[in-house]
Amino acid sequence: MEFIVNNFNYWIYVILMMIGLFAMIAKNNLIKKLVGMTIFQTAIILFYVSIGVKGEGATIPILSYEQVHGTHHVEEADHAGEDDSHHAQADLPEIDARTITNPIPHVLMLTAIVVGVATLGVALAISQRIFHFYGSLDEDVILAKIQKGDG
Amino acid sequence: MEIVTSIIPLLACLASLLAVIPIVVFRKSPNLREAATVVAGVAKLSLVLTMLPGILSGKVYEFTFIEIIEGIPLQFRVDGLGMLFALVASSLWILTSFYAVGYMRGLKEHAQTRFYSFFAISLSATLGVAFSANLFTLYVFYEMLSLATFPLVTHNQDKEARSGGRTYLSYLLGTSVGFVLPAMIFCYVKSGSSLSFTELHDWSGVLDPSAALLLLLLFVFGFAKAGIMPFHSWLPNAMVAPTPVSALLHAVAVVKVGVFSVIRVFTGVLGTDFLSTVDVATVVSWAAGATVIISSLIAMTQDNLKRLLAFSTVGQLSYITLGVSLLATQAVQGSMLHIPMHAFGKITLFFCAGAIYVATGKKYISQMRGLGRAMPWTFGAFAIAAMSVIGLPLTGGLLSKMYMIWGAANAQQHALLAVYLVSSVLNGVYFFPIVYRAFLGKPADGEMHDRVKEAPLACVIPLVITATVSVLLFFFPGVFFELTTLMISSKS
Amino acid sequence: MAPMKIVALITVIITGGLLLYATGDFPAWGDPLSPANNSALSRHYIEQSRVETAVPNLVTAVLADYRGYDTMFETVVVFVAGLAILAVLGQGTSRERAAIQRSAERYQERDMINIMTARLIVPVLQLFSLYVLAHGHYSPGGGFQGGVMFGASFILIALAGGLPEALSRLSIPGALLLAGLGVLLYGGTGLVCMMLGQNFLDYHILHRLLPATDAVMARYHAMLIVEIGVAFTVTAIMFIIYAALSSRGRMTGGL
Amino acid sequence: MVEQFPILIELCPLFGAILIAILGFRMPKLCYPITVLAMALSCAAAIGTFMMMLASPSGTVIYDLSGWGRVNDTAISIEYRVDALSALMLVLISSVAFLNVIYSKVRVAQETPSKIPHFYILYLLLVAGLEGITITNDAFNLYVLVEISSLTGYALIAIGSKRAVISSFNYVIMGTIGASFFLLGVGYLYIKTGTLNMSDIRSIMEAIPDDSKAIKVGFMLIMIGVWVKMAFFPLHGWLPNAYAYAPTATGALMAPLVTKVMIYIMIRMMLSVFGPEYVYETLGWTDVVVTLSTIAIVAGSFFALSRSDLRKMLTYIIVAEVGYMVGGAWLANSQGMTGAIYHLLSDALMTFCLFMVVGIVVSRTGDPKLTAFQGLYRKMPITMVGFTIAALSMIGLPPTCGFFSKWYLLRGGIEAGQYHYVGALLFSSLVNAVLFFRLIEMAYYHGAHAHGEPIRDEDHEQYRMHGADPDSQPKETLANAPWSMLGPMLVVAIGLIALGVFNSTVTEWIGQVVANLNVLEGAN
Amino acid sequence: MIAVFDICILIFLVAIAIIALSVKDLLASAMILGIYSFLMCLLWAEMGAVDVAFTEAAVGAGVSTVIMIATVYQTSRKSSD
Repeated sequence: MEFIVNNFNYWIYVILMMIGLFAMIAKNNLIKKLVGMTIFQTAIILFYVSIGVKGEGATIPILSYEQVHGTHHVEEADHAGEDDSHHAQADLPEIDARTITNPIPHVLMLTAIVVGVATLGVALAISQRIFHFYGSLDEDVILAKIQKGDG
Repeated sequence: MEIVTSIIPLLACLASLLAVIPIVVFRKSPNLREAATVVAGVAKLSLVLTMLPGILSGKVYEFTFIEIIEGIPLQFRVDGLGMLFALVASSLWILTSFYAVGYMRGLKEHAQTRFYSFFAISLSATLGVAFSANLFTLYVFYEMLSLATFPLVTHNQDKEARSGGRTYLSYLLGTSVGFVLPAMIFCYVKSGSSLSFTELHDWSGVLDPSAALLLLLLFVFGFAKAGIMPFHSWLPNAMVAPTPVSALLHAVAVVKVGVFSVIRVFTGVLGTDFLSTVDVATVVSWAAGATVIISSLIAMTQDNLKRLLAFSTVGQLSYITLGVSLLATQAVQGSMLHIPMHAFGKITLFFCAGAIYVATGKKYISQMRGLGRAMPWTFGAFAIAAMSVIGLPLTGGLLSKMYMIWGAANAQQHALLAVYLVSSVLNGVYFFPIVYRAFLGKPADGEMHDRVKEAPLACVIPLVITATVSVLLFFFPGVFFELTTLMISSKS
Repeated sequence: MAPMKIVALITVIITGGLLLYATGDFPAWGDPLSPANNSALSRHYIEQSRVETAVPNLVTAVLADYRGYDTMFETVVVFVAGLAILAVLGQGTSRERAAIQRSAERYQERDMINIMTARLIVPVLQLFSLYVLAHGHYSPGGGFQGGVMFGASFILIALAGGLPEALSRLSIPGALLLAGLGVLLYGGTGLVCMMLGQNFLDYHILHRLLPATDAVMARYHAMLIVEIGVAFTVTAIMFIIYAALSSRGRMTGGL
Repeated sequence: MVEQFPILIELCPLFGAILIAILGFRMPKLCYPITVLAMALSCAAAIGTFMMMLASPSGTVIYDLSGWGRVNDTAISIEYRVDALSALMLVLISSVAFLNVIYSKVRVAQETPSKIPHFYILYLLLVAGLEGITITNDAFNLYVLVEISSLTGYALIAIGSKRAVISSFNYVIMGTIGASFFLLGVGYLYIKTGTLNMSDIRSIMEAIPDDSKAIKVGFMLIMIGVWVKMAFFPLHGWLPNAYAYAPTATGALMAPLVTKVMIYIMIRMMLSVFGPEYVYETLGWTDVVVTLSTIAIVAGSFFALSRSDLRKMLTYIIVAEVGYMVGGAWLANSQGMTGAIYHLLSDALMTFCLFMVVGIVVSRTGDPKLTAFQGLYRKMPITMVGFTIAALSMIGLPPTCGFFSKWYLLRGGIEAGQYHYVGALLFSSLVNAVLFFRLIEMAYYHGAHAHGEPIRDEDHEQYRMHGADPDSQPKETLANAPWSMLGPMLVVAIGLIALGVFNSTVTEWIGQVVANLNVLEGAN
Repeated sequence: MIAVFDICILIFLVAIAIIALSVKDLLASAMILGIYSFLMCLLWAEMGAVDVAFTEAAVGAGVSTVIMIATVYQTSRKSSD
């Protein structure tokens, strides 16, 4: 069980990614290729998110009010000024990095999701254009038309 | 050996390149344009001549532009062999210029400006090769020459010219890029970043015999301008060019650049001493020997005069390669001497072929029966030049051939010695019938040579001069002889 | 297309095998002491960002400040996507336009229920998206999520009332302007930092411009500014993407 | 302001794009001047950065975004790092992009009249992406920038003809696979090192045992990713159609730069992230990759031979040239790497020049086939001068830069004993010779009067030299292209020769980058 | 416990991915992809990646699905495979 839990995420991400990759290469329909592409990209995101997980005791990467501002009042902290920021640090409660999920993969994956949807949008636009020109989204049909047209 | 840093080699090389500017500027007035060519030729020859006394007294002129790759400068260095070649090329350019004027005007050729421009560029490249101080510089000018002569070869622009040009370029570029370039880099890597002719040739311990053989073959076949079979067929194909081009480039500049490079490889790059220790040069000797015999045999079957001359050239070039590959001192000296001797002889023959074409429009030997009586000067010169090429007494050709035979005997290569002798006979077999028929034969049915006159003076005078020089070289080979001796002695 | 399938299968098997082979070398899933989780970088973000930026949501802090440059390009990616789609689909010829007009007619009769529901949902959605945007420092969310939701509200209008209905509220040129302004807001914030003599996107110097802030709070507020920029762009581009794709670039009809 | 040069390279095109987005749709006339200005400034900033790099004692310039700097020797925000390699690439990219804007003004107005603002915005952002790739020192930022350049690239290709759209779709699929593999590879590095800064990855990796499977697979993924994106031979399928059918300006920008930038990423990853010891010794793949590149060169050359479409032919040459550079980089010696980097520069310029020439020819003759070149020497002499120089460089004849890059690559190949690679290089040079001399001959002689034609009048000849043939197409279509097209082309053609003549200076700069390779060789 | 939940979702994800790729109706495929995204988002939220999950819900399940359906409407619903 331990072994499975430790690696299951990584196995599944590989499987999902391969499903997506297979669809991207082998599927005939352009939209299906894009469905595969989406699965492919989310699989990578799953991989990244899995990197940042820290066991069951860890919380989400958002600190509590006390952790940020200490036990002081907000006004005091705000008026502390530039030089006192180190001073304020002393009053802050200790944070155990092990209890907070690693934020870096999350940040990266936010960007990756955006890139994914951007790519998907552009690809969909291109496939609409292809449909407009060739009247089909099936690669076979399109290739046949190209061959006929270009001799 | 005293080294003089001097800009003269550069100027000599540039003289013809700069001449392109006035040639193009004066494209509308043929007289000025051709005057520019001649002036540049004279300037070039005199620049070369100014270095001659120095060279003879044992000096070496050097000029370095920039270091182009680590350890390899673009550098000129004039030594005996370079001087010899430069002297031949630049003096013949002047004569060819006159001849070209006569020829081109006689035939009312098109695109003459292009012709003269590229002609001048070719000469620069030739001198560049002659003066190169290292293999890299030589390679650069070698390629420049291939490219600059391409428009000349394809001058006629018809289908034949284009296919000839295609063969020409594919053979020359293919071999130089495919063989010489890797061989050169191999040398560079193995020698520890140097390609200079004076620094290389200490190869013992670096190259084993098989590597040396491979390198040697890459170089010898890579410099396809030397025309060793099977990389010779560009030469007959290039005969589609106008005759002045054939004359200068394919009897003098281009092919001699080929053998010059081969001599450089033997003497400057791999070194005769090293080669004699590994005993691989005989492979080249046999290839050259075979080329000599085969080309002579092919020449006998030719009816087109220029093609015949082309195959004769292939054979004569292989003499030089054969001579240098024997590695014996006399043979090497003989092959160096053969450069000017053959140059003067062969250019005369081409001039004659051109003169015949200008005067009568005939290209084939079978049409030339009895023509000698109508054109005595031309065919007289032809006879003398043929003698020189065969190597008969009273012509310069005898001297160089004698040295090569002497070398072959010294090197105990009796079979190769036989090659020289047999081929001389063959040369005689294909040249004499031409002369004989021209003077004594009867014109073929219905052909009349009554109205035939000599070609324009601009054509005839140069060929008479070159024929005379061929004879004079027998009596006064002094300068050339000294230059080659200089090379031999500096080596040993 | 059987050969393609075989090629794909072989590729997939080899790649999958490689990846599975490498998983054996990974630290255990959820290990807080794995190199990635216990790196100096990660610890710095978790422990120091509260001091350096005063933003509780670590993801926002890293996204908008430490890796703010990445996020600017993320915004640019969105911007590029919108423009790319417009460029690819382009303006149709008049004949195409007529054809789509005919096929679009069947969408003309809108369902009353849809429209009324949309009218109810849209304000709530927009308000919530503003909350998501503004509260991104303290809770999940931020410019990107808020922007998507705001864009979605326009998409909802288009779905319910037809694309022209939505376009009358946010035209394509207007949306492009908004998108440009969004990137400008982000890049401009960075540029202002540069003009004040610091490196690009080094927000702390902005305390000279923002009243009543110190270096830390300048970062805090600047992050909000750039998040608003992100939201502008994302709102506009999400709507553009939908508008272009649902009408094949003709901006008429709609689903 | 001086130390802000690195970021200005990036910001000029970015803000140019924003400006066009805000103003350009209302005033399309402004698009072109804004783009030219942005590119010129970017180019100036790139040169400034180059100067900074030269002046800096360590040979590198670090620019820290967000101003966090390093804490405990860990980069906590994204940073720029400019060394000789990236500085050269930056100058190359920005100057090619700048010249291409000028060159393509006429063509953009002809080919995509309704999409001028779109075109220029995407163009600027593509350039920004490419420049960012070469300057950033953050592996994930690199991915984002790769995606920016890809997305803009997809769109710029897809606004072309009918065929361009379908090839663009293939490009999307292949590009996404490539970029995702790269991202995954970065993830594998991250999981083992916990950082994304490339210099930090390198220093942390030194402590990781060499036989780490994750690192090995991560390296493999990154390599496959960039190989897909650079069209390394078996993965090249998307490239020829995409570049051949793209609009002229797009082709002229993307063909020289995009594959080269991907090769830059490969070299950067090999040298700066994984380190030569790891790549060449621990992995021991050099023989395999060099063999692959040999195949790529030979195959690319064969395909190029069989094409009758001009741009198709050039695109297959690009495929072969990618083989040159991958092979050179994997020869595992400093000569090969120097050759690869030098070829990166020279090949970019050669390809650029050729694509510009082909763009001019196709736009003037309207014929995309090789036959378009027939008789062009008389009709478009200036264009043909540029073409000849670029062709000579492609073949590799001195003194053009193509010769010297081949020189270094061959030297590296011989030193490494990879003779099949040497053979492939020579073979490809010969194929290029055949390809280009076929064109030169066609351009030079076709339609020319052969020897023996009645016209021998000298004056007539002059007329023919400079004017159009009376019996050929009408003069106005075949007159020389406008100077806005010819000028940039000539500049690049001169650049080809200049780069060749000053090759030792350039390789001296590159020397710093490959210095650690020398150390490696010394250790052996 | 949470690990079991995790494993269930993961297995479910694989199944849904395969279904999304095998249905011949593209509209259905797009919808199923939306479900896939939602499951993914659930999984990420469970893993502590709340921001990523939020984004995926808004983008992957929302906008992506909508634009995919829009494209299916604009082109053709049938797929040969």
